[in-house]
Amino acid sequence: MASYAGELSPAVRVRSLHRSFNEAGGVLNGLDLDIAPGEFVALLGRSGSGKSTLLRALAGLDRGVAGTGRIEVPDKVSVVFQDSRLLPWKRVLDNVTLGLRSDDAAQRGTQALAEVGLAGRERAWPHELSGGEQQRASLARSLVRDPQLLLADEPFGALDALTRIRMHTLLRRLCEVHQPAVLLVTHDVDEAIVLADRVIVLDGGVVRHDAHIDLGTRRSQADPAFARLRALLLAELGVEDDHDAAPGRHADPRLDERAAS
Amino acid sequence: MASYAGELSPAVRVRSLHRSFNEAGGVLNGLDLDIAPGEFVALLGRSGSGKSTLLRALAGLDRGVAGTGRIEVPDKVSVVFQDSRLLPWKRVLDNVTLGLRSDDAAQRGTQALAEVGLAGRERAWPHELSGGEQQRASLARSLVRDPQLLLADEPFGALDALTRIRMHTLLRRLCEVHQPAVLLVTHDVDEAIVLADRVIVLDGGVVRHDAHIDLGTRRSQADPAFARLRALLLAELGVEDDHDAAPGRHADPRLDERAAS
Amino acid sequence: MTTLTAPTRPVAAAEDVRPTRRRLGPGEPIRFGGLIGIAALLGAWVVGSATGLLDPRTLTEPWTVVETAGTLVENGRLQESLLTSGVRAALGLGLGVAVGTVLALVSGLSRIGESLIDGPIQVKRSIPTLALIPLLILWLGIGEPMKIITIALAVFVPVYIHTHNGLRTIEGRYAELAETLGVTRGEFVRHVVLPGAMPGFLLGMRFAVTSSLLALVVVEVINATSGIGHMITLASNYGQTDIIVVGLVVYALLGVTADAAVRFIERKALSWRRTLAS
Amino acid sequence: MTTLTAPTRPVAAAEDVRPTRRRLGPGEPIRFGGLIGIAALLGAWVVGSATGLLDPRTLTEPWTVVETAGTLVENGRLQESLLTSGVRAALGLGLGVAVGTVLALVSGLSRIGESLIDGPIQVKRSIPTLALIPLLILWLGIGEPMKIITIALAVFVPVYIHTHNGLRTIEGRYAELAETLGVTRGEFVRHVVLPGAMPGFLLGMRFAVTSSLLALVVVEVINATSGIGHMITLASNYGQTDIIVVGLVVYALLGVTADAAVRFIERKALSWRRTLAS
Amino acid sequence: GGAEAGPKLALSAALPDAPADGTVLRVGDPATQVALETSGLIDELDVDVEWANITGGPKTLEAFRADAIDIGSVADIPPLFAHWTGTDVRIVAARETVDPMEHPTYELGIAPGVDVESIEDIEGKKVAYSPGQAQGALVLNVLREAGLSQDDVELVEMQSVDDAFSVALAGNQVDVAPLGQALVKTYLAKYEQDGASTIAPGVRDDAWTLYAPTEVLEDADKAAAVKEYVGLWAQAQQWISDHPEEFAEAYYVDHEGLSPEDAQYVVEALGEFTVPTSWDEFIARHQETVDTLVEAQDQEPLDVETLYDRRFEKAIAAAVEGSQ
Ligand SMILES: Nc1ncnc2c1ncn2[C@@H]1O[C@H](COP(=O)(O)OP(=O)(O)OP(=O)(O)O)[C@@H](O)[C@H]1O
Ligand SMILES: Nc1ncnc2c1ncn2[C@@H]1O[C@H](COP(=O)(O)OP(=O)(O)OP(=O)(O)O)[C@@H](O)[C@H]1O
Ligand SMILES: [Mg+2]
Ligand SMILES: [Mg+2]
Repeated sequence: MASYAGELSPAVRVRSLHRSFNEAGGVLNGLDLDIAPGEFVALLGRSGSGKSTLLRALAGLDRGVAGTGRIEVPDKVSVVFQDSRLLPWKRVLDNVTLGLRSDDAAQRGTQALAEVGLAGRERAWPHELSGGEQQRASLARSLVRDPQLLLADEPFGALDALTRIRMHTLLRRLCEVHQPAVLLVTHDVDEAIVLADRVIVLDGGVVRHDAHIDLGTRRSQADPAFARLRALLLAELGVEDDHDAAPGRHADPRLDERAAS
Repeated sequence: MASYAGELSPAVRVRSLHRSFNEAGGVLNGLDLDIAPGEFVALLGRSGSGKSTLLRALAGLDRGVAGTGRIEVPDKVSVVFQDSRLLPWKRVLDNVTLGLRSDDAAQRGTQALAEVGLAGRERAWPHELSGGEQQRASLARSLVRDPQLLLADEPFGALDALTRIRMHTLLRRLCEVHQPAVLLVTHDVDEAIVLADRVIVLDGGVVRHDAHIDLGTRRSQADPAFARLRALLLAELGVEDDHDAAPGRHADPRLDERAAS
Repeated sequence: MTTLTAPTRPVAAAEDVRPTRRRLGPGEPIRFGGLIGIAALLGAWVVGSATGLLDPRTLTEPWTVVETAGTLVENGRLQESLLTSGVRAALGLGLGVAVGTVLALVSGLSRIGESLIDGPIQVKRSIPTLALIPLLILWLGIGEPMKIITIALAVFVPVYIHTHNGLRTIEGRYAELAETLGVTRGEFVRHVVLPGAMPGFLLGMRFAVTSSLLALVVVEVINATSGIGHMITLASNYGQTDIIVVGLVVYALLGVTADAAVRFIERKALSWRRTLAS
Repeated sequence: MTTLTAPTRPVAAAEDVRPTRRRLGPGEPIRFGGLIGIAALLGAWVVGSATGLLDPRTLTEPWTVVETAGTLVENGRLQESLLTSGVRAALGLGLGVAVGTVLALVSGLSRIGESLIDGPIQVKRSIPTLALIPLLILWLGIGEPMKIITIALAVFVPVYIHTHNGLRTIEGRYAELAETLGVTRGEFVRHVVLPGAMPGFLLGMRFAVTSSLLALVVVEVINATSGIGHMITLASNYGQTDIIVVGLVVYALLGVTADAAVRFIERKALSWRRTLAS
Repeated sequence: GGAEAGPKLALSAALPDAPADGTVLRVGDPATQVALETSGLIDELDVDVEWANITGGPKTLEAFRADAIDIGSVADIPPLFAHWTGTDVRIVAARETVDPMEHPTYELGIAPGVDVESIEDIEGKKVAYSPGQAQGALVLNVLREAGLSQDDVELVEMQSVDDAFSVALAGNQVDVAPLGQALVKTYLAKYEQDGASTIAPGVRDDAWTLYAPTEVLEDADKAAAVKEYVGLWAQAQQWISDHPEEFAEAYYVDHEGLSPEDAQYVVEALGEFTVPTSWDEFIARHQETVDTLVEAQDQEPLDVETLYDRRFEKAIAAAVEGSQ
């Protein structure tokens, strides 16, 4: 599962991408990014750092947003939105198969739903699903269409540990079969390291850190390399102490205002 | 920060709570739960296990749902919803101060926003916030009103590591000052152990596991007791191996259908 | 299984104690609640007439209305009128709804379509239908086609406006989603636009059905020999208050029934919504 | 700061290459697009009249209309009519909107209110306004109050229905939220219900403004000596097509302007929405 | 309909005897239609007639303009307004009442509690006035007859749509309003107990005409058909006068939906009709109305003679004499 970056012409090529929502300041400030075909990139970044903005730009969904830059992406792009964005007027299966034009669409949709643990819920309305179930339905919708580029915005955020591991398994398996380029936003550093070929950290509107992961296929948290990478990435994200302290337990003063844009 | 359970009459008392959405089967099946005043309880459970259903029952928001049981809660209950549920037609500050009747409501709202890292965003529309920012705004809305019971449904799900730690700090500080009973849903076992006085695991519609945490105020992941508790809780959630393996990396067959309800 | 010996506690009278919270939404629908107001109206009419508060010369007494209706049924005029008007209204409604929906789609989905269609429709709806009749007579004569098209013209406006508005207020994120799913324009219309605009369309239908009935009064003034509108017009020519009131009662019945039917469809077709009402 | 020596590449003509994706929404609004269709309509009228396709006895030629309008302005009749009608329509509109909104709130927020109010309103709207006029004359006379109340009766129906519908289709989760925030009923109405029902209310207003204008034709038949509706009615009695058409043009102008005004307010007041249109 | 025009015919040329085959005459005259059908006279009609259920000034004029009918049946006012507003029409038949002062078409309704016993008493009263309608002209004629000017009364402008006038009277919104005989019965039945009354207008208001757009008369086939029709129309009016019961039953009860008593009342109130074989007096009286309107409403002066196509006077005379 080596990275293909540089070997082939990249699946995604982004050059000096600027995006801003108001005069005050840009969200993306000259970002460059290449993703090779079949490469799995995890995107870390603080809340409000512009991860979703980048994904929307790659998906071509930011027509109204001011900005410049050059973006090249494959034709077949699939997006898992941060909100699960199921059409409320369609039952779950119809949401998953929407726009699928193959004859066995329903069958594939049912199978995809079973894979994300929603067997038997095909005819449920979206509002009848729990938060995590909605997220999985939306994941199934993306996976069922074999994209060349998968843009996933925190697709596992609302999942418990076990379900999350299952979804990891599923995603890796599908990636092995169909080899899409993947850009996956996550807040879980462990998840990023476990899943990705490469982890990038977005900060200040550019890629501040870009780490290839060479831990082999069996990645254990016990592995010192894993722990080092983890500490490094957390440091990039501003967390020095890594959960060792329960910070609330010492009389910590007011938060600094850094997270405020 | 010892648990008050049993010392005072409980803030929350739930007896044989049943809830079901259809004839097929109940989501909650005779759940019993007491939460002492000022106690901080973390609620773990698989996706679709009924955590939100329980919170909605405690909040009195499930009028239409079939079920029986006895629920006693304090008067002032505040809810952080799984979706952040900001009113789209109100600016962020107005969302936070909605229903606050004190004279300095705007000031308190502004301060709460600053505390969650949204200083300067008071006049933004909800749709202009990133996912994590929305979640923090919704947290600010709950915290600003000093409830006797705080029901929080994955309030930190969309936050990065640093922001999450800050929010932990904030929440603990407010809890120390106002001493509300807290029931917090999370998928992050570490978070549960770090924050809570007590961790409960919901499974099969009842409280399957109920663990008081006696790790003192400084809780380190390095502490063997911490690691033991963590392994125990993960086992309760069905995760035996604890991230040691990247499960997708071995050719794992189809997921079992257990997660499908 | 067990024999009854003494009255015991009913099985599983499980307690159901929930936190009481001030309900802010409207709460559970009252079964047949809609009829209460109408019954009250009817009651006021009966009482008002019986006590003489309502001058029967202004508003005929209910019993006289029933009597007159009986006579009209006996001599067949009422049924005939209902049939004629019903066919006219239905044809006009069908035509108007079809045209209104198609125009709303064209104008809602393309800015060029909108800039061509929307203005003239706003002009049309600002102009009293009565004033258009001479033109319609000129172009379509005084026969049935003119009548049906006039009804359709009254009907298509609310259908157009509501469907267009419903369509335009579909949440933008669903269009985004559709774009990322690579659906065709046809699929977009079928799976996103039409269901998303359905609430608007159905609200439009509520106005459309009553418009089609109300338009009868206007069109059946011209070269009609039967129909509810004709019956009312004729009766008011001769000051036959009782027949007028029969006509109005029929109107009320038809209107309320049609509205209730559309709302029933609304409830069924929009069961996916979680609103204040549900 | 820098002195211009030779024409260089314009500063920062930074490239902006974005993935092209089939646009499924309607796209950017065309500036003054709404006028294109109206201009086309006007063009058709001019051409039709000039070529004789439109019989001037049925639809007066535009130039004659301009001439007639000129005469009417000169002798002051048009201004006077506009003023009289404007005041009437505005008063009726104000009254109707107030009543419609209050009724919609009462009926939308309480099932008891609904069961009492909703039925009678459905009955009212199924009945032709014309048929109510005799009753209104008997109860209110033939003076201004009758006219204004008749207009208000025409106006309040769309306001009621749309506001009620808008209110009932507010997402239930916002009511839930409000319940957990412990807001009072008044705050709930002010902060959740009114803004949430605003889209519906404003759609209702689009119908209300035209209804108030259209109602003029009905009320100004009775005991009026000036007003646009009176002018049209009188002219159609005399068969003065040119004056009728002037009246209709005025109607179209007023209607389209009022509608555009409401839509402008809509865009401003509902700027928080992210819809297909935005 | 009027698709294929027949040969052109000058308005002064003699009327052709018979229309070409296939000529269809579109007639808006339901009362005559009923009379012809009930009496069986319809069998004598050689031309094809397409009946339209259209009467009254505004509607017939609208239909003329839209070329939807060829001939309409109205009082004496609509042809004047047609002329004044630019639609070229000709009167092709005239009818009056045998005893017009005893059988006026309209009565003056007096509101409950208002003391008006003769037309002179309307001085200072509120009078419903609908300019442009026959009722409006009647009010002007009454004022003239009573020797009053418009300033001597309070004219309340309102349209006589449906029963608006009787409602306005009942609500004491106006003191005096002209009511057609069909409304008089119901008005008195309802409000006589409160002191409502009616008085005769004291002027003739019995003029009734058939009129047609000039183009129709310039079409030789249509003109011939009209000639045919007015002849039979005259007989139908005679039949109506001779068979009031049958006409009341057939028209007012079956066609218009009145109760038999009301129908009887209306027919009796309207009295017997006669179709004059000479129009001189009819035209003279019409001219008087015209002059009143010209003065009161600022209309363009008109020699009403020019609106009459007197070729049909002879045709009618021939038909009436022939049938007797
Ligand atoms: N439509 C908008 N108008 C104005 N500002 C916006 C808009 N969308 C996003 N922003 C701002 O741009 C910044 C980046 O937003 P973005 O959604 O990309 O963050 P993110 O990295 O995805 O954060 P999160 O992890 O919280 O989802 C945020 O500060 C946000 O407030
Ligand atoms: N309105 C509803 N109608 C039918 N089924 C429902 C409804 N709401 C929830 N459910 C079902 O009840 C079960 C419990 O839902 P709940 O939302 O409580 O799960 P949860 O524990 O909060 O899960 P998550 O962690 O994914 O949010 C789920 O299987 C869900 O599909
Ligand atoms: Mg985001
Ligand atoms: Mg949940």
